[in-house]
This record gives sequence, C-alpha cells and structure tokens, in this order.
Amino acid sequence: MPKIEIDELRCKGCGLCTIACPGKLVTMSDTPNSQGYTVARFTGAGKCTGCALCAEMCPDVAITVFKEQKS
Amino acid sequence: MPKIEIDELRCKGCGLCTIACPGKLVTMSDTPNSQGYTVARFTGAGKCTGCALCAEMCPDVAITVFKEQKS
Amino acid sequence: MRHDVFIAGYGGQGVLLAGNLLSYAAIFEGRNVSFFPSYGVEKRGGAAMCTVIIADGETGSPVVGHPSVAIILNQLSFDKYAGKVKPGGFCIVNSSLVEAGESALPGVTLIRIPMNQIAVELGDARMVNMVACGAYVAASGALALPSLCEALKKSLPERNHKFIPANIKAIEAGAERVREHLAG
Amino acid sequence: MRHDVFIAGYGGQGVLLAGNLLSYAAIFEGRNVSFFPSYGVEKRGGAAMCTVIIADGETGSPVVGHPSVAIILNQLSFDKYAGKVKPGGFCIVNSSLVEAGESALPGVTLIRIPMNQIAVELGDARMVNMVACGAYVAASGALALPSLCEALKKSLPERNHKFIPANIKAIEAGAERVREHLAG
Amino acid sequence: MTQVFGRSLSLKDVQTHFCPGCHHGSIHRLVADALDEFAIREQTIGCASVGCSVFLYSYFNIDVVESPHGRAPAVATGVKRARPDRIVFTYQGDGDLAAIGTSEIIHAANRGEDITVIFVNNTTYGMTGGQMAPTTLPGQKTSTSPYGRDIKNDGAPFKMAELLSSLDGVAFSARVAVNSPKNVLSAKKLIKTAFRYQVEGRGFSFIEALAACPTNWGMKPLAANERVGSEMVPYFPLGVYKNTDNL
Amino acid sequence: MTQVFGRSLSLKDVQTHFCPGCHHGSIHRLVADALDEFAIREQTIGCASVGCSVFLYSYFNIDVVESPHGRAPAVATGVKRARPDRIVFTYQGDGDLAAIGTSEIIHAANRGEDITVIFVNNTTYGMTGGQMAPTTLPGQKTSTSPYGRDIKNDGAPFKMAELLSSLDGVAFSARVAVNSPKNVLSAKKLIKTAFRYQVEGRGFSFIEALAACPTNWGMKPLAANERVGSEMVPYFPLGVYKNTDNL
Amino acid sequence: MSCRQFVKGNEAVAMAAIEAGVRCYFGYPITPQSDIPEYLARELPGTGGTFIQAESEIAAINMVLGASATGVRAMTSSSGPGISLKQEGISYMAGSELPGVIVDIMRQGPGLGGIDASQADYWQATRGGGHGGYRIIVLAPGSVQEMYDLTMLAFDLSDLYRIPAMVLADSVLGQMKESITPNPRPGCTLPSKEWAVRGWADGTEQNVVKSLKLGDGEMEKFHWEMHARYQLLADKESRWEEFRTDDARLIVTAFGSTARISRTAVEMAREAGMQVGLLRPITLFPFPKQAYVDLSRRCKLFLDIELSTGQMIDDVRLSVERDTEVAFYGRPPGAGSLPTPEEIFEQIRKVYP
Amino acid sequence: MSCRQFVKGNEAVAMAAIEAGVRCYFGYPITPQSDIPEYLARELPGTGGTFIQAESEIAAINMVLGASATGVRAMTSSSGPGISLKQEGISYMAGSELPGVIVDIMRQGPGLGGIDASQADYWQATRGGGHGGYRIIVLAPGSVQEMYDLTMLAFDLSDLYRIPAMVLADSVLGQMKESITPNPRPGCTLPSKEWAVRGWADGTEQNVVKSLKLGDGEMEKFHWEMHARYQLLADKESRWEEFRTDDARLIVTAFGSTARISRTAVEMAREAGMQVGLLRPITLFPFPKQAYVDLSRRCKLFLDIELSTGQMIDDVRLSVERDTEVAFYGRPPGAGSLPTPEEIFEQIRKVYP
Ligand SMILES: Cc1ncc(C[n+]2csc(CCOP(=O)(O)OP(=O)(O)O)c2C)c(N)n1
Ligand SMILES: Cc1ncc(C[n+]2csc(CCOP(=O)(O)OP(=O)(O)O)c2C)c(N)n1
Ligand code: SF4
Ligand code: SF4
Ligand code: SF4
Ligand code: SF4
Repeated sequence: MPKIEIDELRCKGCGLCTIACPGKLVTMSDTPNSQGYTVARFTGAGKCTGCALCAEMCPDVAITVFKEQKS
Repeated sequence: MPKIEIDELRCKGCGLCTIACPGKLVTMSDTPNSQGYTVARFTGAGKCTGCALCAEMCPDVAITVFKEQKS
Repeated sequence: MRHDVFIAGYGGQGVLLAGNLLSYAAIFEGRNVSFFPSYGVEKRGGAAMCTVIIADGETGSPVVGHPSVAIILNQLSFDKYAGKVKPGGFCIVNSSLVEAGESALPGVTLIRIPMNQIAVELGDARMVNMVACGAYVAASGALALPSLCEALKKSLPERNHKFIPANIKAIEAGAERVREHLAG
Repeated sequence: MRHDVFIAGYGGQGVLLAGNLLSYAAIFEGRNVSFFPSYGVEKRGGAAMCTVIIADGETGSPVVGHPSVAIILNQLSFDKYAGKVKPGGFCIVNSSLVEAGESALPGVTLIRIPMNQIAVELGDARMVNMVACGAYVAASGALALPSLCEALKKSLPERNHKFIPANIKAIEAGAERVREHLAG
Repeated sequence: MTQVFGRSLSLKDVQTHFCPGCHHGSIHRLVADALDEFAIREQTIGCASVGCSVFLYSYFNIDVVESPHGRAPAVATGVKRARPDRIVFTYQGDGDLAAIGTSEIIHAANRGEDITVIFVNNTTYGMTGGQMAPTTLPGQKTSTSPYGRDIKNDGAPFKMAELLSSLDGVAFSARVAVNSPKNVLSAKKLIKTAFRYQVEGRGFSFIEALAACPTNWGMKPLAANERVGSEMVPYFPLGVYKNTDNL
Repeated sequence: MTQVFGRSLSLKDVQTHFCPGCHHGSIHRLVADALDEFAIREQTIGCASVGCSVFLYSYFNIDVVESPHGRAPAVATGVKRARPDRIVFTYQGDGDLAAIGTSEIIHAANRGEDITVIFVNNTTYGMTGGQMAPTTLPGQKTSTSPYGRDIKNDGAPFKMAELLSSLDGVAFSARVAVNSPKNVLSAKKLIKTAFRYQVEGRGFSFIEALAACPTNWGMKPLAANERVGSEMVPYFPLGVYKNTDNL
Repeated sequence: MSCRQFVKGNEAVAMAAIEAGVRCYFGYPITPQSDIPEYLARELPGTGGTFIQAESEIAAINMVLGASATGVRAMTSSSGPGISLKQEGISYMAGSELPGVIVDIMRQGPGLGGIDASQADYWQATRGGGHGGYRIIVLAPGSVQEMYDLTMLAFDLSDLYRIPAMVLADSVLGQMKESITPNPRPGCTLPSKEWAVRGWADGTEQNVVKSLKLGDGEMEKFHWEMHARYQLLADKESRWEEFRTDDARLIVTAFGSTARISRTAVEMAREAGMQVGLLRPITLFPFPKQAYVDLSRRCKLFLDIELSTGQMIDDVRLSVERDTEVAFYGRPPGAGSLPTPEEIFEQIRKVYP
Repeated sequence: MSCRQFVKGNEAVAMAAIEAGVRCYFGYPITPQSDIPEYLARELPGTGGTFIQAESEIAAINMVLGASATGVRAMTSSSGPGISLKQEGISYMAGSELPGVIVDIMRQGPGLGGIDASQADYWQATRGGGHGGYRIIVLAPGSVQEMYDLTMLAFDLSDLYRIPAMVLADSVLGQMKESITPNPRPGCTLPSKEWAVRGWADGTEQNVVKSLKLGDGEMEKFHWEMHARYQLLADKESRWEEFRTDDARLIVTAFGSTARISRTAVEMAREAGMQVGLLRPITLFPFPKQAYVDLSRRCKLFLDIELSTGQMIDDVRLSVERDTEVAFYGRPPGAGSLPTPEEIFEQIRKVYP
C-alpha cells in the first residue's frame, strides 16, 4: 500500500497539498503544532496511489511518499 | 543667381560639403585658417542651384545659402 | 508616575496591536507615551516584540533594560524576556503556550493566564492580545479599563470596529482573571 | 645638472611626441626624467602642453613654475606660457604661427624659428615638432643630437620608423637654425 | 516500502523562514532537484540576492556568495570568469532583478555569461513588506501603490522572460509557475533544462518563476496560490521563449 | 537675395569644440531646427549627459541641467514631473545611454515619461578617448578592445531603437543617420516627429542617430562619414521602429 | 491636545515634508524607512505632488536633482546601502549648488548588515561619502517631534544655503511612535530661486545647472566660496541641546537615539548624586564646535557615546579645548540589541572623576 | 638599467597588477585613469587573465566581489564619480571580509568637476565613503615607481588582512612618465584562502561569503574584531617618508603629488637656510600616527598642504602632540592649475618661525 508521511514540524498548514491530491486524501487538521500552524493530515490510508502530487506541491518539503517497488 | 557663403572661421575642413554638392561646386582649399584647418571654398559662382545640400551636410553650420525669392 | 512594559510573542499574535492599544489608552488619559517595536530580518519574520512607556512627564529612553512588567505570549519570548523584568515587577504569561515554573523568576510576580483558551472560549483565537491587555491593566493599574475600550476605536482600522464589543469582552475577561489570581 | 622645459601647442602639432622624444634621449644618456603632460576636458581637446625635466639626480617636482626653456608652437600657447620662462632662460617660438615682439620677454632670449615653413620645405608639415626638438637641443645643450636620433626609435611606433631619416633631417634643420640665430 | 519522494541532497534538512504557502520553498526545491539530477552540487556556487531568498546558503548544501541588491548577475559574472569550471547561478526576486538590477541582468545576458538565472516573480517586494515591484500587475494595490498600480504613472509590468529573449547572448529563456502539480512538474523539467544548458556550456539560461506571496498579497495561502493562475498567468504567459537546442 | 539656409535660432552662434567631421554638430543642428519648428525654444529644458555632448548649454539657446553619466533619463523625469508644462529632452551618447545608463533609459521609457531622448550612437566612447561602447561593432578595434570586439567575451552590440520599441511606454522610436544629404533630410523629419509627440503629450519618444567619430575611429572625416553607411547602417538599419500615430 | 498625533518617526518625516511643501518625492523601498515612501504614496498625490517609486536609489537621487533644478522642493529617503548608492548624485547636487533633502534612517552595516539601529553612517554623512570634497547639512533628531521639526528645517536650510540637507536618524527613531504636534510651516523668507531652469518663457536669462567647472580659477573659486558658506553655516546654524551641564564634572555627549537613551542614564547619575550633564549636537554638520569649546572650558572630562566603534569622537576631540579628556564608549549594536540606560550609567560610573 | 622602463603612472599600476598575479580586472572608462584598463585589455588576456569592460562602475566592483570571493586576485580602477558609485560594493566587500584592490586616480569634484588633479577624495577613501562603518587600506604613491610598488603591496596587504585596499593617486601621478624598475613580486607568505567559495569538490566545508549578520552578538563581534585588525594594521603596516626632519623647526606634511612638489619647496627652503623638513604619509589608512607623535615631540610647528580645502588636516591634528601648531595651506586646484614649488616655498616663508 503506498502511503505518505507528513512532517508535523515542517508543515506550515498552507493547505496546498490538499488541492493537489486527486483523491482528496490530504486534509487540514485543526490542531496547531508547536509553532501554532494547524497542520495537514493524511486521511487516505489504503486509498493512496503514491502519485506524490501532494509532495510535489508542498513548498516546505514536509511530505515523504512511500511505495512498494515493482519487482 | 543662388549662392553660398562659407564662414572661414567656422569651417573645420572636414570636407563633407564637397560630397554633398550635386554639382561638385564646393572644393577644399589648401590654405589653413587661424586654427590650422584647411577650409572649403565655393567654386561654383553661377552654377549653384541653391539646393542647400552642402549646408544641410555641414556639421559646423558654416554654410549660408542665398537665393532670389520667386515673386 | 512612569510605567514600562514589554510585550512579546510571535508574529500573528497581535503584539504590536496590543502595544498600540495600551498607547492610545494612555494618550486618552493625557499621559505621554513612547511605543518602540522591534522585529526580525528586514521587515517580516517570526518574533514580534514591543516596549511601551507611559509617563506623566518625559518618557525618556525608548530602550528599557528592565521593565516593571512583561506580557509574554509564547515560550520563545518567555525564555528571552521574562528574566529581564525588574525585581518587584510582574510577568504576565500566556499559560496556554508557555511552560513557566514559579521559581523561574525570583522576586517577580508570575501571573499565568491561559489566554488562547480564554480567547477560544470567547469565540476568536485572535483575541489573545486583548485578553493580555486586560490582564495588564488589572495587574499594573497603569490605566483604567474604560480608557482601553475607548482606545480600541483608534487602534483598530474602521473595518474592524464591528469586533469592538467582542474585544471589550476579551479585555474584561483578561482583567477578571488577574483579579481572581491576585485574590487567591 | 637639471633642465626643465615647457612644450606647448595645439592638438595635432605633436607636442607630446616631442616631449617623449626629449625624454627618451635623456634616458639614453642615463639621466633621470619626468615627463608631465596636461590636456583639456576629459581626454581630447584643443591645447596640448607638457613639461619635461631632465636631471642627473632626483627630478623633484613634476610641476614647474618657471622653466628655463619653453618651446612654443602656436600663438595661444605663447600668450599663456612664454611669460613664465625664468630670467636668463630661452623661449623657442614657432614664428610661422606666433607673433612675438622681442620686448615681450625681458631677460629671456627669444629664439624665432619658422617651424612650419621649415617642415613644409622638408616635405612634411607634421614634422614641426621635430624641428622644435632640434632647436631645443642646440639652444639648451641639455642633450646631444645623436641621442635624439637614437630616441626616435623608442618614441615612434614601429610602423613609423620609415620616417626616421626624414625626422632626423628636421631635427638637424632645427638645430642648424638655432646655431645661425645664436651666431648672428 | 521504499521512499519514492523525499528531500533532495542539495537541500538542507531544515525549516525555512518562508511564510506558509510561499512559493520560494517550491522553487528552492526544484533548483535543488536540478543540482542533484546533474550531480553538480559540489561544483556549484550560488549567488544569493537581497530579498526573501537572501538565506540561500541556509537552505542549499552549496557554497554561496551574497550579492548586493540587484547585482547578483555581476557577482555571478565575477565568479564564473574566475572559476569557469564551476556551475554558477543567481536566485533573484523581481525587485532585485527587474528594478535596481536592470542594468546588471541585461548586460550579463547580453554578454552571454555562462550562468543560470532563477528569477522569482511574485509581483511585489516581499522582504521589505509588499511595495510595488516592476512586475506588479495593473491596478494591483501595494503599500506604495495604495490606489493600485497606475500604468500612466508607473508604467506597465515588465515581462522579463520575453525582454531578455531578444538579446543574442541568451541561450534559453522560459517562464514557469508552481501553482499546480502539473505546473510544478513542467517547471521541474524546464529548470533542469536551464541548468543543462550551463552544464553543456551553452551560455546564459533564464527561468522566470511566477510565485505567490500570500503575506504581502494579504491573502490566505490557497487564495494566493489561486491568484497565480487567475491573474498572473494571463499577463505572464508560461512557456519557453527562447531555446537554442536546434541551432 | 534672401537667405534660404542659415543657423536656427535655438543654436548659439559660436564654434563648437567638436572635431572636424563629427556628426554631433549635425545632430545638434537638427534638434535646434525642431525646437524652432514648434517655437518651443523658450519652453524647453535640455538634460545634458556626460560625453562629448556635455556642453549642450554652450550651443543651445535653452535652459540646461547637467546629468551624471547615464542618468539623464532620471534627471529628465524629475524635471518633467516638476514642470509638466515644459518640453524636456535628453541628449546622450552610447556609453552614457546603453552602458552605465541602461537601467535609467529602460525604466523612463517603460514609465512612458513624456520626454524626448536623442541617442547618439558612434560605436565608441568619444570623450574618454575611444574605448569600447555597447554599440561597438563586432571585430571593431578600440582602446579597450585592442584585438577587436569579441562577441564571446563582450556580447553583441545593442540595438537600442529596437529594444526600447518593445516597451509599452514608448510612443515613438526611430533610427536615423546624417551621413548623406538624403539621410540628413529624413533625420530632420523624424527628429521633428519625435518632438511633435511630446508637444502633443503622446509619451516617450526616442531617436537613435548613427554618428561618425573620426577622431577615435582614427579616420579622416570623409572616411568616417563613409563608414557610417558602409558598416553601421547594415548592422543598425535606419527607419521607424515604433509609432503610435495611427492608434 | 486635539491636534496632537501619535505617529512613527518615519511618518513624522513624511508629514513634515508635505507641510514644508515638498512637490516631488522619489525613493526606493528599504527597511527601516519604507514608511516614508508608503505614507507619501498615500498622501502626496492628494496635495498635487508627485510620488514615484524609482527603479533604484540612483535613479531616485537623480530625479531629485532634476526636480530640484526646476526650483521645486524635492526629496528622497533611504538607508545604508541605498544612501551609498546616492553618493555620486549627492556629489553632483553639491557641485551644482542644488538644494534637496535626503533622509537616512540608519541601519547596520557594512554591506547588507542588518536592520537594527546604527550610527555608523556619521562619517559618510558629515564628511561627504561622495567624491570631490563637499559638505552637506546634517540634522540629527532625538525624538519623533524632532523628526518632524528638523525635516521642516532641512528644507529651509537647504534652500537658504543651496546645499543638500540630510536628516540623519536611525531605526529606533524611525520606528518608534510618540505624540507630536505637527507645527505649521514657519514663515521664513527665502531667496527666490533665480538660478532654476524654467525655460526662458519665464523671462529669465539662460539658466544652466551644472557641476563641470573648466574656467580659469572657476574651480578654486567654487571651493573657497563653499568653504566660506560652511563657515557661515557654523556661525549661524549650529544647534545643540544641553541638559544639566551647568555644574557638570562629566559631560556625556551623543546624538540621536543614543542621546535620548543617555539622557535617562544622566538622570540616573544625578539621582546617584553625580554631577553629570549631557551635550547633544542637533546639527552634525555644521558641528556645534563652540558649544564644546565653551563647555570644555568649565568641564575637563567628556564621555562620547556612539552606536559605532567611534566616528563623531573625531569631531568632539577636534572641538574641545586641548586639555580636555574625551573618553569613549562605542557600542556597535547587533540584531535586537541596543544599549540600555543602565548600561550607559555603568559607563558613567566607570569614568566619573 | 636595461630592465628600467619609461612609463606612465597608470601603466605602472597595470604592470604591477599583472606581476602581482591579478586574474581578473573589471572596470569602466574614466579620465584620468583609462590607461589602466587600456593596458590590461592589451596585456591581461595574454597571461590567461580576464579583462572585462563592465557596463558600469557598479557592475565592475560587484564583479570584483564575485571573483575575489572565489579566492583569485581581482581589481578595479576608476576616478571620483566612478569611485562614488562603487561605495556600496566596497562596503559589501568590507562586510564580507573580502580582499580586492581599488585604484582611485583622483580628479576634481564635486560632481563632474574636471579631470585635473585633486586630493579631495581623502575622506571618502580613509573614512569609508560607504555605509555601515568600516575602513579600507589606503596607499598613497608619490612617484611612478611607487605607483608600481604600492599596487603590488596593496594586493599583499589586502590578502593578508582580508580588507579591501585602495591605491589613492591623482592625475599628476597617473599621467606623468618616469623610468621605473618593475620589481618582481616579492616572496611573501600569505594565509591560504580557506574562506573562498570553490564548490565543495575542493573538499572544503560549505563556504559562505556574506555581510548579513543576524546572530546574537554577531555584529558587535565583527565590529570589534575589525577594530582590532585596524589597530594591528596601524602597528605593523604604517608607512611614511621623512626628508630632513632631524633638525627641522617646521615640518611640511603632504601626501602623493603634493608631497612630491613640496619636497622641492623644502629643498628651496633649505637652500635659503631654513630648517624645514617633510613628513609624507605613504599609508593614509592606517595613518602613521606614531611618526607625527614622535616628530611633534621635537618640532612644534607643522604645515599641512593638500589639493583641497582641508581633509588630511583632521588626521594630522588628531595625531600630533597637543601643544603642536598645525598650519594649513589648502589649494583646491583648478583646470590646468597646480601649486608650484615656488608657491609652496612662499607658504613656508609665511609660517616659518
Ligand atoms: C541597495 C538596496 N536597496 C534596497 C534594499 C532593501 N530591499 C531588501 S530586499 C528588497 C526587495 C525584495 O523584493 P524582491 O526582490 O521582489 O524579492 P522578494 O523578497 O519578493 O522575494 C529591497 C528593496 C537593499 N537591501 N539594498
Ligand atoms: C560615473 C562616470 N563614469 C565614467 C565617466 C567618464 N566618461 C565621461 S564621458 C564617457 C562616455 C562617453 O562616451 P559616449 O557616452 O558614447 O558619448 P560620446 O563622447 O561618444 O559622444 C565616460 C565613460 C564619468 N564622467 N562618470
Ligand atoms: S503543502 Fe506542505 S506545508 Fe502546506 S499544508 Fe500541505 S504539508 Fe503542510
Ligand atoms: S562641411 Fe562645413 S566644416 Fe566641413 S568642410 Fe564643408 S564647410 Fe567646412
Ligand atoms: S513575504 Fe512573501 S515572498 Fe517573502 S517569504 Fe513571505 S510569502 Fe514568501
Ligand atoms: S571625439 Fe568623436 S564624438 Fe567626440 S567630438 Fe571628436 S569626433 Fe565627435
């Protein structure tokens, strides 16, 4: 199952990733991080295709994407 | 008879007027003026049409052109 | 009588607005004021801090080494400025975001107010600075509450005047908390 | 022994080349030289002037108030510089272009040489400066004629070396005239 | 599970000071990707300009020279002429490049200096608090155009990608945006092309990247990102304005 | 007998310091003619630049402000904004306008300042003794390009009339020459047009005049005049590059 | 009280400029002075004036040169790096005897430095950072009210003496807010600007504004004339403030924000029973030499305090009586750090006789 | 003698730069220094170096900044107006601790002024015409040979102390021709340029060349470090020349061309039996204070002579013993006019005790 990880400490809560994900699998939480930013959250466990568009879009390189390697 | 007058003191002897006159009526003398410039001379008395091309060409506005007014 | 106060937090917490509010209130009371902001690189950036001096006579140096009061809205500011408060003074901290042990400041009265919580309860997290101002007025007695409410007109842009009533509530809530705190 | 000379004329008369020629001749003789040119607005322009100082010891100030000799190639320069020659000195003027009354320079030997005329006779009006240099050497005795001829190699760009013989003639002609002049 | 997307080597693993939603972050990342792609990180010298991107050295794992405001192209010229074996790029804002630095960019481009210029056009002066830039759009309100940019008084916004293309010295010129995944991907491609030109010693390469400045536009990040597409792209069309590949 | 050609009123009756065959003289005369034509001599303020034309005030019967090298367009902007009722022009050489003054000319043009710029392109720095200019032709030897201008090192010559035409603020842009009676006559016409634009408040008007610098070209006046046609015109084509008459 | 206004120092400068009748402002953004162009962008057009955000500081100062040459009041403002870029233009204005006001809200340097306060542009301002040997009038406000009053004065002095005038403040004074009374423009009679370029239609002779001087003796004459004018400035326009100097055994001297901070330190010293006074130069050029001469007759110990490693100290040493000691406390400030009254009081203690 | 060459001062500068191993020259034409770029345009490429005629003086100084940041020797040259334009760049170089050589062949100002000699850029050179508070090394040649030798020295000192160095001469020294011995580059050991940007391939850590200083205390530290470095310069690198000062009752002091002229005047005075000496500072920054202290112990009367209305006079007054009188003869020169030895001798006569 492909998945993404969002680094809470790097996320500034801009929300750009939310419009990037074709499956709308990234949404904004309302819990502020230590800097007071309300960070993004991955809500698509299982549905993520690993297209990495959210990560491409993130200005703060807060998203890492994982996928099984085809073998 | 149209004619031109060349101001000896203003002429710097560049010779541009000589290539401007269709009738080749302006030529260079070899007598230097007070500044050591060998000035241009009008040699076309009678043949000048008053076209003023020599004057148009002179960078030092050293040439004045005269003509009868049509009446 | 001369009062000086540090107000510190991060950009977005309304530190400068709070400073302006106190300044206008003092002016409303006919006092002399100098307000001195300072901020990070070029113009924008993280930390925001300002000094307000209220005096009946000359305000003197805009730079203050040891203020009698500090209003601290976040942890970073606490670590940087709380220690500067002069003995006998107050340190009003936003306990929603600041970890502050009593012991931290010998000789300084620590007043903990959960400003974010209060602001959120009152319906707008951005009113943290208003809560703080109310708390300051109650704690220092430097200004009268009504002057603060008056000053809102001057310190807020026209388009935000509609929020004045809400802000007044926040100011009063801040003041109220201090009274409780000092009471018990 | 220290010799200083002004050389002045208008641009195109080869004033600076003359100065360089005398300088190289002196260097050839193992003397110290300083050559100081000065000209009009920014780089180009009418008047050209230079000072050459030839000394066995230090050349000292490049700026000279009253030279022992002046070489004057045109009227303007005469009016401006001739008067500066120190009493007992020479003033060598290009009489082809300069009106100069004996009386003009009390205590200064005036040497009139029709340099343009001589140059033209020798076939090239541009050699006025060479005639002048010859005249200077003969009048001042500051340098030996052969050194001057040697110096031509250094002061003329390669492509003009073909003119050296002609220039030597001009130099000698200038020197000759002075001898005559001093003789009678 | 293997990581298929992460931070490029050339980018330090630190948080930037950029505001939320600021496109400088994205553009930094794409430049870093290009350095990784050609494995030139250790041959690269960056010329930082004065603007919100002044901290280039804090975010890139490369040697950096700070340039006075607007002079990065002159500084880069000095660097490249002294070290022709190095990859040299400037990273400049619109105030830096198109206002105070007009002369330096035009002459470096005309000389065909073998450098890459990353030009971030966010229609405002970010670092100094949102004053009018040479690229501020007609009618756009800024702190020094409070009634909106007035073409009659202030002139029209400069289109640098087009203007520079007209100079012989320019080998490659393109305008990109990072306001959508699609644009990010083509921006990535073109930024790599720009650096490829330098790797191949093809001469001056120029990238104009349209960017959002939520803070000084007074907009939320998503709205600012939206504006790039709705207002900027129509005035500053994306695309390649010059390339000398098929020369 | 009546005089059919003589000195224009706007031109002082004095000898210039220009070298024999220098085209600055001709261009001065044509500008003076234009001032006479529109009878604006007494409303005109000239902005002299730094170059062989620095003595503008000695030759024109008008008020003149001296500008630092390259800054005449900025000075003219100040003059015109302070006195919009006046006719304001700059007279600049190619070093002045296209090298050190690049930024000022481009931004004044882009703002569409209502001024007229007379740009004298003689492919060299005249006043300082013939160094390379931004307009020096490929291969041309000058005191700072002793082996000939090398496009790879120095870039290609700037074509200012074309470059400026691409800016919205520019209302009129043309290139003229004064190397033949025919060209003098059309130059006269176009210079008048440029001033007409300002008289009519039409915005920024620009004239690039190709000129001979016999002294620094190391040529006799006739040969230099010849070179304008044989070498310059082919690289710098004459003509009108922009006009907004039929707008 | 009604007419009093609570404003930033930078805004006070802009308000004064409008009251002084400035017709043209040309500038380029730079922290910590951008409030000045921002205020004028809003307010100047309404008064019929011109606001242009120039493409650079160089363009801005040359636009000022052009506008000023026509006789109108024109100004620009900037900080460190931008002021350096204006030096050629300022030199041309000085050489052309053009008035004009330049505001320098000092920040840290050299180079990009930082945006916090500094006084290290003292030499650049008072010695002429530009080429060729000239001085400009330099006024150093010590409060927001003075930011207003001295900007007004700068325009008048500049017109009166035909010398560019600079208001030299720093980010403390530019950014701090205080209540000021925006005094109306004082009625002061100034010579009409016969020299301005206007186009002859105004019935003038040809006017030429230039700095090129090639006539015989023209350049020497200019320099000695200006030298005399500087002397006149020193005699008639030197301004300073004294605070408790009468019985002082130690005189602290400082300008601008530093003087403001020092004054509080002097009060602390007085409370501690020390006889300490303060001498604050208000005009930095002309430097109020006479004040130093007079005070150094009575008091033989001065303490010069600057936000730098020492620049004004030269003028102080060159001004005081020869037998006077001048101590120095230099405090090049860093990011977010400024000297406090306590800190300066400490220095006073150290040197107090 | 064979290796001696008869060259202009400007050419001597260019020859020395090449001998010093300059890799990059960036400049813009301006009289009276254009011989420098013209010589280097001819000769530098042949040595594998880079010559670029920059689009402006500003571009030139910033190209120098960039080249110097990579660790190579780079230089520029100009005169008055161009040097003013370079002030921001010089300030950045100073703030970034970059070496680099700037040659200023002084002409008249302010503004466009004129092309004849002047010494009125003394303050601009020695006080930092740029913003932020910094000094640069300033060397003042007095002969064509020194134009060569001090240009060589400028590169070494600049590299050694990481401070930009200026060769400050004027059109007299730039234009006059004398025979010089083009000495080979002296073997002098310099620290390797660890700090230079090279790309990490050279196995260095990340190197950053910058002037922005925002760290806590970073800026203060920088200023005090530089202050100490300036002190070190004063102690180790002060240079001056004395001529017949031993028994002098009057000491003439002047630099550059003026010193050269004054020396002849001093000889005239000696011939007239007056005990007059000459003190010529060779380094203007560091100013050779100690020489003035020592001489003013013995001789209580100085006569300062400058081609200006007085600038170095401040440093002279600040350097001599307090009981020393310093007379002044200012001579802002005009078109085609320079002080003669006779003229200066006259002044010596006037003040001689
Ligand atoms: C000579 C000079 N002038 C002005 C400034 C102030 N300044 C700093 S950044 C900047 C412009 C920033 O805008 P931009 O270049 O568009 O970059 P951004 O911050 O928007 O990325 C200015 C004017 C300066 N540092 N130096
Ligand atoms: C700031 C500055 N840099 C350089 C100069 C020297 N300078 C005077 S005129 C000139 C250029 C002249 O060439 P151009 O502009 O082409 O005019 P031209 O003389 O050929 O008519 C230069 C570089 C100067 N006066 N000021
Ligand atoms: S784009 Fe990045 S920074 Fe923005 S919300 Fe998503 S994860 Fe956070
Ligand atoms: S064109 Fe004019 S200056 Fe030239 S030769 Fe003819 S008359 Fe004389
Ligand atoms: S101010 Fe604008 S450009 Fe600067 S970091 Fe913030 S969003 Fe980005
Ligand atoms: S140098 Fe050239 S441009 Fe200058 S006056 Fe002579 S010919 Fe004309």
